[in-house]
Amino acid sequence: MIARADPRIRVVSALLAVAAVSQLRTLPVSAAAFALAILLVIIAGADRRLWRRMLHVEGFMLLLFVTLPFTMQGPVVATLGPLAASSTGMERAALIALKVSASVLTLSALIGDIDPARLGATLHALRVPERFNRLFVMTARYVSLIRDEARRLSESMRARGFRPGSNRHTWRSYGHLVGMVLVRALDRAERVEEAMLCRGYAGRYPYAVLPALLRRDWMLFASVVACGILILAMDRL
Amino acid sequence: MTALIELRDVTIARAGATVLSGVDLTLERGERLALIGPNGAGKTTLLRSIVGLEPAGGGSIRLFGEECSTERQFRKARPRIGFLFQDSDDQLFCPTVIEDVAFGPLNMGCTMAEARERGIAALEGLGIGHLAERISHRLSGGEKRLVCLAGLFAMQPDVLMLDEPTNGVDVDNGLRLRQALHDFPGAMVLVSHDTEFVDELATRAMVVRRGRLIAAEIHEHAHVHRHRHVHLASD
Amino acid sequence: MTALIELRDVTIARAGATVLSGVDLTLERGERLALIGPNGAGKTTLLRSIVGLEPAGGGSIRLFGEECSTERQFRKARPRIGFLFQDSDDQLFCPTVIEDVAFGPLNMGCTMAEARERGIAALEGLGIGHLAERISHRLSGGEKRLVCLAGLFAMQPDVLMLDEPTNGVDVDNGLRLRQALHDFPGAMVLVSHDTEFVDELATRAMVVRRGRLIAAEIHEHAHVHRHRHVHLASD
Amino acid sequence: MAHIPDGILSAPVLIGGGVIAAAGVGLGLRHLDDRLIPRAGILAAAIFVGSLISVPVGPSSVHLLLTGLMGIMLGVVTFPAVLVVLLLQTLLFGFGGLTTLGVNTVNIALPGVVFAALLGPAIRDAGNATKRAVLAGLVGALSVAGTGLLVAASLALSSSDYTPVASVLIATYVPLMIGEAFITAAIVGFLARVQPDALRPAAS
Ligand SMILES: Nc1ncnc2c1ncn2[C@@H]1O[C@H](COP(=O)(O)OP(=O)(O)OP(=O)(O)O)[C@@H](O)[C@H]1O
Ligand SMILES: Nc1ncnc2c1ncn2[C@@H]1O[C@H](COP(=O)(O)OP(=O)(O)OP(=O)(O)O)[C@@H](O)[C@H]1O
Ligand SMILES: [Mg+2]
Ligand SMILES: [Mg+2]
Repeated sequence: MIARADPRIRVVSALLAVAAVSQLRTLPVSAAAFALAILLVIIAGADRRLWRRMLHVEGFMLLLFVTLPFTMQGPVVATLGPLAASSTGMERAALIALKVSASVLTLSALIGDIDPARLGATLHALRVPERFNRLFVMTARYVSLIRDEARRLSESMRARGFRPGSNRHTWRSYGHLVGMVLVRALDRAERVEEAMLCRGYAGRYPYAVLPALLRRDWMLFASVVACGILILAMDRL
Repeated sequence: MTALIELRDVTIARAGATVLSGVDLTLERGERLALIGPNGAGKTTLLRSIVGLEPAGGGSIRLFGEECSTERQFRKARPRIGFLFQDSDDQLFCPTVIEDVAFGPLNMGCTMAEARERGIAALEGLGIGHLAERISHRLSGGEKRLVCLAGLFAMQPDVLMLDEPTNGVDVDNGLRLRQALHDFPGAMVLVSHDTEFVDELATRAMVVRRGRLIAAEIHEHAHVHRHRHVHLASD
Repeated sequence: MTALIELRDVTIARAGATVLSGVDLTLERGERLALIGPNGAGKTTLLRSIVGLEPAGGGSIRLFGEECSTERQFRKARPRIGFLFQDSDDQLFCPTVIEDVAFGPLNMGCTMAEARERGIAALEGLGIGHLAERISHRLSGGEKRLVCLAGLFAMQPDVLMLDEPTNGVDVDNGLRLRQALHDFPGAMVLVSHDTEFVDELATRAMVVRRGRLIAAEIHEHAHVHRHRHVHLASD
Repeated sequence: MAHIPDGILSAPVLIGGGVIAAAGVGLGLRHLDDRLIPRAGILAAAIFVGSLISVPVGPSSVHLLLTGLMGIMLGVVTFPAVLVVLLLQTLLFGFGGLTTLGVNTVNIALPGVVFAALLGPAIRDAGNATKRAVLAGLVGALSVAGTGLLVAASLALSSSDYTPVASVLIATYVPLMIGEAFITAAIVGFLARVQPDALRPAAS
């Protein structure tokens, strides 16, 4: 049902839902939000990759989870050598974990399966500034192409016996690799611009026209907004 | 009747070095002109300067009877010349195939509906209508080549300029491509290292060599070859 | 004496789809094995899995008598196998030619001075010593191909694996390349669509077709061809 | 390392970041005329790809940020380019970070733009390779340090509970500074030899 919804609605709903979650302050409501997010993922049809994404934590998030229990003041619940873990600190770490996970799940459920290369018309319809939108579309179009180029270059390095280590040869070689990727990217940029000129481009980028919104789309929007308002209200009362 | 493309005594330099000089070239309606020559001779450079991407240093370029020297003048002529680039990845810049194919017609002032219709027609003409909604950069090399060509056909150009159209195309897609080019009613300038392809399609040939463009002839005669051949052991 | 390369019942998948299965291949010292087959048959994939860039799904790969399955094991064998990629642009990444050619020897533990010396020697062996200080990115297609090959020769490998070595190479550079390969004392695996080149160089051939690797024979006999040829008008 | 997910920062920090980011992106877009969009977009894609490479530094390895380099090559267009890259990461990798897009854009782009504007002219005019390498390395290292400080500040401003974490966090940026300095120097050296034009901001 979500996969068939209008991409405009999905993007706006995701933004509102995540904004609401980010402002939660209490543990039980955050847990409820997390449960709602799981429900949403199930409705959307869970993707196996999603659970891997959940395990991906940024370095400093890990730092946050590890240090918060020991650095925040409060009743001590456990000691680890000279360190004392407070219950307030542990609650705070749990709160953050729930909110971050709920956000990641919500985003995955609502917009995780949209191909960035197809977002041009959607962002255009959402009145995103024209130049920014074209920059976005162009970048999305070329990321995979350039990634493949970079992959093949680094494979050629491996095939010639390269092994990375902490030394100048490695840093210089990686510098060459990224430098070559950039130089080739610049060449390509020039030729792409020429290809556009050759097909009569005169500064007006044509976007596909999106179909009108259906009742189904508005219902999705309304339910996401209602959930957002509900959890925020519960949180503050 | 005026020639479609007419170059008189054109000189072209790249990065300061003269690549071609004294180039005379005329393309008449219905002609299929092959340009052949070694690597780095300047074939691609010549095609680029015909559509004004590479400024000519001297001489005159007339497209469809009109003198072209400024970007403005070239811009008017470009939609009538479909230029297939040597590398397909440079030419497919829209996310989906149909958007890419409709890009030319849209620039020529078609409405979105008309442009899509012309795009679909061009794709179907090449037998690849089923690719319309695909993401363009996830196609195979041969499919990309055909989509680029469909993008040109959708503009309904008077002249096609093809820079190594058979590059990276496998047998099946190659057959479709040849058929489509055979059926194209307009004139054509063709760069290719694939002699069989050139022999089959071209009506006239010129050779780019040592900075010059020289007329060539296409003969037909029999040869006796003696060489080693690879056969499947089970043959 | 053990074989240089020995594949037993190897299966290779790419992006989930099986490309090759039940592959048996043995390369002995002094052999020049040609792999031929249509676009997308899996020739490049097979070469990549021999050096461990594409993990084999099943079967065993032995290089120089040692079983290879982990990245570590392949890493030890790679400097002894010079792999020429299908696209030269994917292989040249250092700013100047000499740096690129010296990259392999540097990885093998040579000092900078030794590596440069071996690089210069390899370039001169191919008759392109004059390119040493050029920016690698700005070479012509044929020159790039020869520089890539020099980068492999500088590692003094026991086996060369060449993926379409004559791609985009013009006549003059093609002659140098053939000569250098003729003179190379080690063994060779050769992928090419250029039948003349294969016929001239290979001692044995195999065909990749419909997911299988099949032995082939090389015959010699005469043919009569009839086709159209392009001649310079002045010839 | 510089990417703050949703659900951590307070509303004032989110809004403040959003406002500064909007100003920076707006400025960048004004410098980005039609002809420059392919160049900026494809460069942004290349830098995005470059930043996926993990470089060994001592016992650990770091992912590059390359924002100093972006500043040198793109000037103020770095703001929209970083925003595009973050948006793509959100969509492609599902790390989250939709509400923090503004803050993250500022944290990542601002130091690169500032240090490249200060040292860029000297890099382009540098007479010898060593001087150029040192300056480029400096831009790389300072941009990373700036990003580290801004990330720490975003956390500390959101809640005083985060202050201890924020100070530990800055220490974790040191290896990245080292790696980034060497790599930026190497890339700038490469570009100066192969394509010196590339060191001029896309918008000029
Ligand atoms: N971007 C460039 N900048 C400067 N010089 C260039 C550039 N591209 C090509 N050249 C030079 O211009 C000359 C002609 O190149 P061109 O690409 O037109 O050759 P070509 O005949 O198309 O060769 P090929 O068969 O390899 O495609 C070559 O000498 C080449 O070195
Ligand atoms: N990067 C890739 N990801 C997924 N599949 C791929 C990739 N590259 C190639 N393939 C698939 O693997 C198969 C074998 O490709 P391969 O490149 O080995 O063919 P090849 O015999 O070398 O063809 P060619 O003569 O065109 O070089 C093809 O069906 C192709 O679609
Ligand atoms: Mg060419
Ligand atoms: Mg291949």
